[in-house]
Formats: sequence, structure tokens, C-alpha cells
Amino acid sequence: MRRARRRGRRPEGGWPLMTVDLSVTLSGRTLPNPVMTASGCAANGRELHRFFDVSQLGAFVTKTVMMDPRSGRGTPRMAETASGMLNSIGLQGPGIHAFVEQDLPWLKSVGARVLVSIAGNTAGEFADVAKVLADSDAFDCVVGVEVNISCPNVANRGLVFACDPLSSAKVIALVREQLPRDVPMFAKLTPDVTDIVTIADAAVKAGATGLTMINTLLGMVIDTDRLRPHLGGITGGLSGPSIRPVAVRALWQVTAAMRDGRFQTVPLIGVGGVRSGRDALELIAAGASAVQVGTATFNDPTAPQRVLTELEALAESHGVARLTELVGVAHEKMVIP
Amino acid sequence: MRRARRRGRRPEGGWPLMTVDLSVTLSGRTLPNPVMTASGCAANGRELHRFFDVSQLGAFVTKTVMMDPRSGRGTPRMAETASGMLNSIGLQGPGIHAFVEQDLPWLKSVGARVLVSIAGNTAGEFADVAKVLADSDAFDCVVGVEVNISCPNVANRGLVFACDPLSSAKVIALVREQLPRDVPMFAKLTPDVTDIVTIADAAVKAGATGLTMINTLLGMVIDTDRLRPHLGGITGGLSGPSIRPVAVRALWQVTAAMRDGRFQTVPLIGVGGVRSGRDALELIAAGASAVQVGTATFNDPTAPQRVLTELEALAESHGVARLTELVGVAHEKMVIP
Amino acid sequence: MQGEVIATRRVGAYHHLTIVAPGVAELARPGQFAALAVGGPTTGNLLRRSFSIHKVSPSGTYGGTLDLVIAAKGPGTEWLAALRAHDAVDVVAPLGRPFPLPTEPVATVLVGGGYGSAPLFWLADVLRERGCTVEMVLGAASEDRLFGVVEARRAADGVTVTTDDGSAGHKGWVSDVLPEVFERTGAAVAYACGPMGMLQSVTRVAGEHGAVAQVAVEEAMACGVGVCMTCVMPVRDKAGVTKMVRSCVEGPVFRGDRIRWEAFHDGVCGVPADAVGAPRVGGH
Amino acid sequence: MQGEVIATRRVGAYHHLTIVAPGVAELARPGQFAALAVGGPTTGNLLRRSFSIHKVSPSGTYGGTLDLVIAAKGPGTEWLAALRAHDAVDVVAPLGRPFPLPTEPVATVLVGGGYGSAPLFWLADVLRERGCTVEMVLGAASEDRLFGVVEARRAADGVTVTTDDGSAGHKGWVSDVLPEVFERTGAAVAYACGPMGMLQSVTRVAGEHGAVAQVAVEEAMACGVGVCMTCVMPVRDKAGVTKMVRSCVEGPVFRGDRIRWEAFHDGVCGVPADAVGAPRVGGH
Ligand SMILES: Cc1cc2nc3c(=O)[nH]c(=O)nc-3n(C[C@H](O)[C@H](O)[C@H](O)COP(=O)(O)OP(=O)(O)OC[C@H]3O[C@@H](n4cnc5c(N)ncnc54)[C@H](O)[C@@H]3O)c2cc1C
Ligand SMILES: Cc1cc2nc3c(=O)[nH]c(=O)nc-3n(C[C@H](O)[C@H](O)[C@H](O)COP(=O)(O)OP(=O)(O)OC[C@H]3O[C@@H](n4cnc5c(N)ncnc54)[C@H](O)[C@@H]3O)c2cc1C
Ligand SMILES: Cc1cc2nc3c(=O)[nH]c(=O)nc-3n(C[C@H](O)[C@H](O)[C@H](O)COP(=O)(O)O)c2cc1C
Ligand SMILES: Cc1cc2nc3c(=O)[nH]c(=O)nc-3n(C[C@H](O)[C@H](O)[C@H](O)COP(=O)(O)O)c2cc1C
Ligand code: FES
Ligand code: FES
Repeated sequence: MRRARRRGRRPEGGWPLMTVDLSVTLSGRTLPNPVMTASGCAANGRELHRFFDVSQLGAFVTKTVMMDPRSGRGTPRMAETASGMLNSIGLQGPGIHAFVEQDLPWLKSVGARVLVSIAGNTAGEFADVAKVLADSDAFDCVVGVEVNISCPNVANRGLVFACDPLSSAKVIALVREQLPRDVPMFAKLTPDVTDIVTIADAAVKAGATGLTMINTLLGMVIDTDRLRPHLGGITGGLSGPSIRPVAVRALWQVTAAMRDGRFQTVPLIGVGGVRSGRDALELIAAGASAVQVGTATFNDPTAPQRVLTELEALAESHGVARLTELVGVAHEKMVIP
Repeated sequence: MRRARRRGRRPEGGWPLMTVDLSVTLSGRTLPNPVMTASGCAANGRELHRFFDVSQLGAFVTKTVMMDPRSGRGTPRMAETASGMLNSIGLQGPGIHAFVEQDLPWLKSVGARVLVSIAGNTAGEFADVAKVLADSDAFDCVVGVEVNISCPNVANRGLVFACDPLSSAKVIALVREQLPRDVPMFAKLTPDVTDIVTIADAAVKAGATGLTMINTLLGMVIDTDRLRPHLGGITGGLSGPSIRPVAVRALWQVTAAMRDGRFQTVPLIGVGGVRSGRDALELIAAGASAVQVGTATFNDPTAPQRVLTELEALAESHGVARLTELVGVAHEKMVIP
Repeated sequence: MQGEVIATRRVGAYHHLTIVAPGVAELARPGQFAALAVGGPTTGNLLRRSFSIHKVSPSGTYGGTLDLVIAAKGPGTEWLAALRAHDAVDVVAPLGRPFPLPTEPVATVLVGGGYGSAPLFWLADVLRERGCTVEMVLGAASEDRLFGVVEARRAADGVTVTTDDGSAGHKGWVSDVLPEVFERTGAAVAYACGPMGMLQSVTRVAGEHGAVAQVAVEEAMACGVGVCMTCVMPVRDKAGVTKMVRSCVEGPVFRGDRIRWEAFHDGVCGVPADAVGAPRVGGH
Repeated sequence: MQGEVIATRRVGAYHHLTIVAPGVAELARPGQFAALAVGGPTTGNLLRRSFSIHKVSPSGTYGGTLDLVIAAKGPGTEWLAALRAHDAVDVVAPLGRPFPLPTEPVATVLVGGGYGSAPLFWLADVLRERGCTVEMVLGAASEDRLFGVVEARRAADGVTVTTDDGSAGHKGWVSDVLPEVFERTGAAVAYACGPMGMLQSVTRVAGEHGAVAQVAVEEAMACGVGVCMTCVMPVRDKAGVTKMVRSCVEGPVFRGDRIRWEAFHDGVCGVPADAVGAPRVGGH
């Protein structure tokens, strides 16, 4: 199950070459395939590299980094839930300076294409982090910046930027100013809103060249032996296959709004509950151009690579020449009986 | 596993009588225990009565009924999801007149205490349904009305009443006028909002004597063979254990707001992913005075009764004399290390 | 109810399970089904899977047993197919309405598509006990997807086999051979179980020959016991009024001519405009 | 990696599993652990469960094997405990840092609480190969929760047993008997595995006797491979700076005197105010 099929060139004289073109262009950067890690679910690369070559992925998405080093929260930081988990890590990380000095150069050295996830306690801090990143030596391995405006773990007076269109737009606009014009910028949205299309609209109008959906859902688990919240942080983020229907719905709604011309069409990166190639295809058919694998990696450290292999086989079985033909395809295949 | 433990009086001379008082008073009506069916997951009683005596439950919650008979949607109406399911029934039902003539009298005849779930396409229709109900012969078996302002399946121009505080308040106020003053009225909320506390607040101020949380989450599944939405209704409601952490969080937030005095304290009915007594206790510890069992009934038709038995045993093991001592208990037991 | 698998064997493309399920055998009638929980205690698949009851033995060595024929196609059926003797399995049965039996000894035709033949052998025995003659038609995509051809020769007075690819019997569909069977046997009732397309054509051919078709349908079911409303289909009642009825409690056996076949299309089924409570234009 | 259970047996309150896992045995060292997926293909329990490696056999009849000792306490461990010979199980191993071994032949004390003794017998063998003397102290709540008392007599130069209820050995805690053991053996290193409270007291008593404690901790882990950041605890580095470090990759074995024990309280662990990046007052 976890032995990787050899990818890339097939043996000469071997089975027929039916390779699907898996490449995808996201806001001007072409990636060899659409499968990525999810921020916070793959650390910064070294750990997974023991299981598979992280440069094989379309992109490697780093753990959200903020300005200063952060310890994160106390423990317990996680609880298992039905087909998922709850986490409250609290954005533990080394800070952007250590990141650009140690983590990014390592990722570059192994040939990874990197989508760097950034955050801040204030809109200004987001911009400051972006600036340090843009000025760093290894920045040329960066294929985009993912602006995590949706992390529910940051106890920033309980507010989440992505719950409000104005705060979202402000962060995006400030970060945009710090990044070279050709650098793709994805706003990562939370599903915990009444109308995700409004937030998507605001982010795109403010300069996001793409959107990543979805971050975790705000959830909570109570320890029924101790009769108290299970997590040190009380609430946490719900992730895993259990939330996949919410991710598919969010991608569908935003894609439908873009197809209706409500705002400019930008590429979407789908994330939420992807465990198999079939799951990835579900997000793609709903409208995602690329797909991230998060919690499933905890179940199977080779999951991102396996999802890629399975996705390729599935695309082949659907007989398409290019995977991009499947992006949003479900919008065109509805049966109205 | 599914053989019911004999409840009620213990054999004379048998093991020590450590019975926990399970009764709970919801807005003036005392129920023998806090376990209920969930609307739409138990039809109107006859079907489950073949598996257990529905009058043993604290209350029986009926399928949401509207003014006229409704066919509901086409099929497929459901998709299985990881630890849950998606449904898009479309509020199929006989209409309130047939309901009060056939279903309610039957529930009364078996001695059930009934929480009647009602809905309407417009705020006015909610009130009309309430009026027919209040004027009906069997109304004395009704221990409350659950106003389903949150069903995401009603394709009423895509709007869900409970996504907006004003629409919610309007429905509640109109229904309130049609019901005798002493009849408890629960507003059933959707979790698909940015801030559920605001909606809860609006519903209580408009006259809801309690709240039921949560209805399903809006979700979607795509059939990856046919590359089209799996459900005839495209999107559907996500339910089952997968969403329990969202239900616990919603109950926690609203309970915390009431404890902080943000609005009047009313009883909460918890619903979302309850499959075992332990799950029920989780919702109770977060703040629910009563608990509904929904999707789990599809896995085990005796689930509501089993949950009650398991909950009783758990309450005993926690050494409480009355189950109500455990309502919201997790708010008092936090460890700040 | 907690059952126990006592035997499991492969039959062509299928898995044949025998389950000890005391109390079920006595109550069950041909055409009823069993709903099984899948995946064990840690499962993420909550919904029960439904299977026609193939046969029952009220008093075996182990107490009453129940036989099912399972095609492994998804996570639940794969889990069931992988069960071994002595594994526990949670069964709710018997469910649904059985095939209605003729009060007179008439000629009957039993038509099974793929594993749809599973409930028909038991039905054939019951019909022959009542003096009916039983002709069987078994169809499938290919030979390995036929179920019970040997058993059919024992249970029926005559057997016709068809496969789409011609790997066994006539090449083609059951509807190709059915007119001849009706003409030859003069059957008054057809009983059928299999894919919807096949049930529709059995209904049509039966109608053309003045016979009644009783068909056992297969609609996706979440509960199997009548509480979830997922398994509905548009069916006319005696008065000709179409309602979206639950196939788990009002079916799975319906009179074929009562089903609104035209509402089914490519895996979806709409609500006919004249059905009770159908969405109005611009309505719900 | 896909492993196969080849033997499973009950030992007191525990289940002892032998798993064929080629390649693991050669790499593993005492103190490392294995992370197992639970529940099979339909499971709703996604996170791996971690277990200390009890022992390894690089070249058994079946290829390399791995032994684990499992206390069934929740859905995952119950599923593992119910596995039978020839069942498949998905294993990632070896993980984490092993017990560091002394370069000189010194006297050592090995302390195990409950199933915490599982990795110690293998460690004892390795230590004795290096000329160390090994004294063992095994403690548990009650006799059935002791693991490996018989094996200890073979593996160690001396064994002391304690139980909370006095059902075997001394009534009391391991910390009650440890001072005497340190005094008698003059041990320079203590190795311990068991509940946090026990590890803390071993660290304290070792310190009081001028010995170093190497303790294998148990913190809830979601991935076991260093990518999720759930398994952290506050540990001082060589320079005395406290960081929240991952116990799966930087542990599970830590020097006891580096762990900030005071941060642990009643099942939760806070971030010490002087830890790197600790929340500021009014901050995150
Ligand atoms: C009355 C009845 C009798 C049946 N008899 C047999 C039989 O004798 N042998 C046999 O192999 N199969 C039979 N089926 C079909 C069988 O129930 C499905 O193949 C099975 O539920 C699929 O489960 P899965 O986990 O493999 O697939 P999945 O596609 O993963 O199932 C997902 C969900 O959809 C439901 N579902 C999917 N397909 C069907 C379907 N065709 N019918 C009902 N529910 C479905 C499942 O119950 C489950 O809830 C019968 C179905 C019905 C309704
Ligand atoms: C390095 C290490 C070595 C261990 N060695 C052993 C051993 O040899 N024998 C043994 O019986 N147990 C051992 N444990 C504990 C074992 O991992 C847990 O008992 C087990 O994960 C609980 O799973 P569950 O499904 O029964 O319980 P649940 O409470 O349902 O587990 C829920 C989640 O919490 C995690 N979790 C819960 N308790 C623990 C815990 N104590 N440690 C780590 N994760 C936990 C699980 O991995 C899972 O993700 C070890 C733990 C660690 C970290
Ligand atoms: C342990 C953990 C840590 C996470 N940390 C981050 C993070 O730092 N930044 C971020 O944008 N998302 C973070 N996420 C969210 C994931 O990137 C992803 O959006 C979410 O988990 C849904 O995908 P999944 O179901 O595949 O895990 C984290 C998720 C988990 C489970
Ligand atoms: C098939 C199905 C039908 C439902 N119908 C209704 C309904 O008519 N009215 C309503 O208020 N909620 C309805 N619900 C929502 C449930 O009452 C409940 O709020 C939700 O499913 C969460 O609980 P659960 O996880 O225990 O199922 C329905 C849920 C399901 C699964
Ligand atoms: S399957 Fe639930 S009502 Fe028929
Ligand atoms: S368990 Fe995931 S980082 Fe340690």
C-alpha cells in the first residue's frame, strides 16, 4: 500500500505511454503536478523527506511562520475525533528570520518548490513577515506565498481575520505591497463564516492571485472522564476526512461565483480531508486547480506522494490528456432530471 | 450491545439503588430524562416503536412539518461521508393537517412526550403551521415546539433563516404569538454562521424559551466516477459523529455567553454526532440540558434508548445524584496550567 | 442484533455468507432484506448496507441462519466480503415487504439480474409448494456475474440464461428472451430482482403479455427501517396518485406498473410534477 | 510499512504482539518506538498509536520481527489487542531516539512502571553486553499490571518489585525503594519508562544520588514522525534554554534533569514563561 509506484519516465518498450499531463499553472508559476502538503501538517520538509523525496510534489507548503519565534500552546494540543482530529498548536514556529536562514535554504537545496505560509498578529506583522521573506537569499525557490488569514488557533482576542471581509482585504493589500508583482499570493480562508464567497471576493479584490480553501473548522472536544475541555487551548481546529464535504462545498460555491462573473476568476487550492487520489479528484472536480494533503499525512507519512500516484491513475482512467481538464468539471455535468 | 438494560425499578434485594435522577425541566416542562430523537432521523414514531418504546425517551422529536404536503427532492438524497453522511431530503412530509390528524394522535396514544418540529417557506408560514398545531386535539402531548429556522435543504432562494439574526427573530416572534404562553419554544440553529452567539441572542430576545444546536453543516460530495454532484440537490446537510466537535463548540460558546450575562439564560438542547452515552455527556458538559440522537439511529435503530442507558451508567460513575449537576460542568473545571 | 458468520465462500464474482441470526429465519419471507452494519467498532462507515435474503434455515445446528450473496463494490461490501467464520456482524432483519404470493396455482416467471437472483430460489420453492410452475431467467454481464445457475435447475421447471457478452447462455439481455418465455409458459406473474433497467423491461414485457410484474428495487438506503427518507421513489398508489414512497418499508417489492419509470434517468430520479407535494414552479 | 501479526498472547493485563516487519529489526535500538495504524481500511480513527519496541529479532523464521506490549485502554489499543495471527497491521518503525548507552561499564538501574518495563529487558541485554551491571525495579498498580517480572530475573543482576496495592513485591511506589537501590548499587545512570509522575521521581532520586536519569516519556502523539507538533514538552537544551520540543523526534528519551517537570499538572502541561517564544502577557 505504501510502496511508491515509480513515477516519471516509463521503461522503454514497456507498457503504453498514456501519461496524463499533470502540470498546473498557478498565477503564472507552472508546477509539475497539483499535489502539495498542507501547512502545519508536514513541518518544513526534513521529516517527510525521510519517507519520500519532497521535490516530487507540485509544491511543498511550509508551516505558517510569524515574525518572532513562538512556543505555541501547552498540551494536550490534540484530540482524535471521528474521522478527524482537533488541534490547537498555537502556531509554534521558529520565526521568519530563522525560517529564511535554515528551513528555506534546505528546501531549496533538495529542489522543492515552496509555497510559504505566513501569518501575523496584526495586518502590519503579516506585511513585515512577507518583506523578510521576499528579501531572503533562497526566495527563488518560492512559487508563492500563502497568507494564512484564517487560523483559529491564534488567540488574538478571539478574532480571525478571514471572518471579516475588511480585515481580510487589509492583510492581503499590505502583504501584496511587500511581494514582487509576479509572486503568486494565495489567501487561505476559513469555512467558519456565513458566506465564504464574500470573503473570497474581498481577498481577490485586494490582490490575492488565488485562494486556498479550507482551513480547519472551529471545534471542541470535552474529556468525559475529567469533565473539562480536552485541549489546553479549549477550542481547536477540526481537520481530516470528516470535513471534506465542507471543503468541497466551499470550493464549489466560490467556483460557481467566479463562473457567474461575481469576481475575477483565480486559481483555487483545495484542502480538507484529502486522503486518497479519489478525494483529491473530488476537490478538483469542484473547482480546485491544486490539492493539499494535511491530516492524512499523520496516518500515512507517504500520503502526499501516494495521493499523487493515485490521482494520476484516476485521471488516466477518465481518459483525459491533461489533468486541468478535470478542474471544476462537476459544474458542467449536472443532471437535472 | 443492542440488548436494552432493564430500566426503572431494580429487583428487590438486588444491587444497591444508586439511581441518578435523570429528569430535566425544559422551560417549565419536566421530562423523565434528557434523551430525545432528532428531527428527521426518527420519522414520526411508528417505525422506531418496533425497536423500543418511544415513550421511554425524554421526548420524541418529529420530522419537521410544513404547511402543505411536500414530496421532498429527487434521489440520490444521501451520500455516506467519513463518520457521517450528507442528506438532501428536502423536508418531505405530509403537511401539518395530516400530521395533527394522524401522527400526533398516534404519538399521544403511546404516551410519548412530543417536541414538534415546524418550518415554513416564509415567516408567516411558520406561524400558520404553529397555529394549526396549537389548535389540534392531541396538542396536550406536546412538550414544546422546535422551530427549524436552519434547514439548509430548503431551496428558498438559497437563504437559511438562521443565517441572519433579523430573519430569525421575525420567525420566532411570529410563532410565539400563535403558541400558548406556557408552551416551550426552541429555535434550532445552524452552525454555518460566523457568530452563532449573535443568532442565539436574537432568537432568545424574540421569545425563544430555549435553543436546539446544531442542525447539519452545509456540505457537498462529488461522485468521482460520474464527475458530478452526488446529490440531486447538489449540496446537502452534513451530520453524524464527524460534526460532533462543531456541536460541542457551538454549545460551549452560547453557554459561555449566557454565563457571561450577554443574554438571558435558557436551556439548550444539544444535537450533533451523538452515538453513545459518552457523546451525550460531552454535549451536556458543554452546556446542553437535553440531547438528541440523529444519524446514529441509522446505524443502530435502538440508539436513542441505548444512549439513555449508557448516559445513566456514566452519570452514576461520576457519582452525581441528579444529571442536571453535569449540565455545563466543563465550564467550571478548566485547568489553567 | 448481533449475528455470527459461520460460513463464507466465493461464488463467481460474489461472496456467499451464512450468518447465525436467531429469530430472523422464522419471520423472514422471500423478497425481504437484511441491513448489516459494517466496519466493526472503529468504523467510519456508519450506514447499514442492505442485502436480499438469499435463504433462511430456521433450525440449523447453530440455531437459525440467514444466507446473503454479496458483491464487493465499495468499502462496506468489501469489509463484509473479507469476514471470516466466527466473526461478529450486526444484522437487522427481516425488513421490507416480501414478494406477494398468488392465491391460485399459476404459472410464474422469475427473473434475476446478477446477484438479483439471490432471493429467487427460495421464492421458487415457496411458489412450487403452492402448486405454481416456475420458469427462471437469469441474466448478467458475464458468466462470473451469474448467480445460482445450478441451483436454478433444481428450483425451477425451466431455466434460461443470458449474458451481455455471451460467455454463458444466450448473448444479450433478459428482455430479449422474455417474450418467448411468457408465450411458452403463459405466466400470469413475473417476479424480478436486479438493476432498475432490467426491472423496467420486465414490467414492460409482462404488461405486453397480460402479466403482473412484482419487482424488488434497489435504491440507496441509509437506515433500512423507514426513518431517514433517503430511499424514496415515485410510485402510484391504488388510486393512481403518485407519492415519493420509501422503498425500505413500502418496498422493496412493488408492482412494476405502479413505478414511475420515466422519472429515472442516468442514476438520478426526479419528482414527477404530478406527485403529491411536488415542487411548484419557482417553489421549493 | 505493511506488517503481519504472527503471534499474539495475553500477559497479565497486557497483550503481547509479535509482528513481522522486515527491515525494522536491524535498525532499531532500545528506547525507540513503533507507530501503528489502527482499525483497518474503514476506520474512523486516523491517528497512529505509539508503542515502545519490546524487542526485535532480525532473522526469525519469518524474517525480522518486532514485539510490542499493549495495554488496551481505548479504541485503537482495543483493536490492536483483538488482532489475530496473520492479520495485517501497518507499522512505521523504528522512530525516536534510543536510550543513550554509557561508554564505560558502569552500574545502572532500570525502572519500569506498568507496561513501561517493555523496552527495558532488551536495554538490559545491551547494557550487560557492554559490561554494565543492571539492577531492575518494576512497579505497577497491581500484580496483573506488572510486565516481565520473570524476564527481569533473567535480564538483570537484581530485581525489585513494587505494587501500589501490595499484591506483589513491596507495597508502595518505586520511589520508595529507589534510594536503597542507588545506595546499594552505586548506579551512575538510571533508565526509566513509565508514567510521568514516576519519571519525575526517578529523576529526583537519581539526582540525589549523583546519577543521571534517562527517561522515556509518553506524550499524546498524532503523527509520531515529527510533522504535527502535538507531542511537545518543555525541555532545557544544553545551554539551559527551554523550548517546546517534539517528544517523537527529539525524544522519547530525554535526560530527566532537562525536563521542566513543574509545567506538568493534572494531565496538562503549560508553557513555562521563560520558554523560547512563550506567550507574552496579553499576547498570543
Ligand atoms: C433492498 C436491497 C437489496 C440488496 N441486495 C443486495 C444483494 O443481495 N447483494 C448485493 O451485493 N447487494 C445488494 N444490494 C446493494 C447493496 O446494498 C450495496 O451494494 C451496498 O450497500 C454498497 O455498499 P458499499 O459500502 O460497498 O458501497 P458504497 O458505495 O460505499 O455505499 C455507500 C452508501 O450508499 C449505500 N448504497 C450504495 N449503493 C447502494 C445500492 N445499490 N443499494 C442500496 N444502498 C446503496 C450504502 O448502503 C451506503 O450507505 C441491495 C440493496 C438494496 C436496497
Ligand atoms: C513513545 C510512546 C511509547 C508508548 N509505549 C506504549 C507501550 O509500550 N504500551 C502501551 O500499551 N502503550 C504505550 N504508549 C501509549 C499508547 O500510545 C496509548 O495508550 C495509545 O495511543 C492509546 O490509544 P487508544 O486508541 O487506546 O486511546 P485513545 O485515548 O482513543 O487515543 C486517542 C488518541 O490519543 C493518542 N494517545 C492517547 N493516549 C496516549 C498516550 N498515552 N501516549 C501517546 N498517545 C496517546 C492516541 O495516539 C490517539 O491519537 C506509548 C506512547 C508513547 C508516546
Ligand atoms: C496539526 C495541524 C496544524 C496545522 N497548522 C496550520 C498552520 O500552521 N497554518 C495553516 O494555514 N493551516 C494549518 N493547519 C490546517 C491545514 O493546513 C489544513 O487547512 C486543514 O487541516 C484541512 O486539511 P486536512 O483535512 O487535509 O488536514 C493545520 C492543521 C493541523 C491538523
Ligand atoms: C436524513 C436527515 C434528515 C433530517 N431532517 C431534519 C429535519 O427535518 N428537521 C431538522 O430540524 N433537522 C433535520 N435533520 C438534522 C438533525 O435533526 C440533526 O440536527 C443533525 O443531523 C445533527 O445531528 P446528528 O449528527 O445526530 O444526526 C436531519 C438530519 C438527517 C441526517
Ligand atoms: S432507508 Fe431510511 S427510510 Fe428507507
Ligand atoms: S507526534 Fe507529530 S510531531 Fe511528534
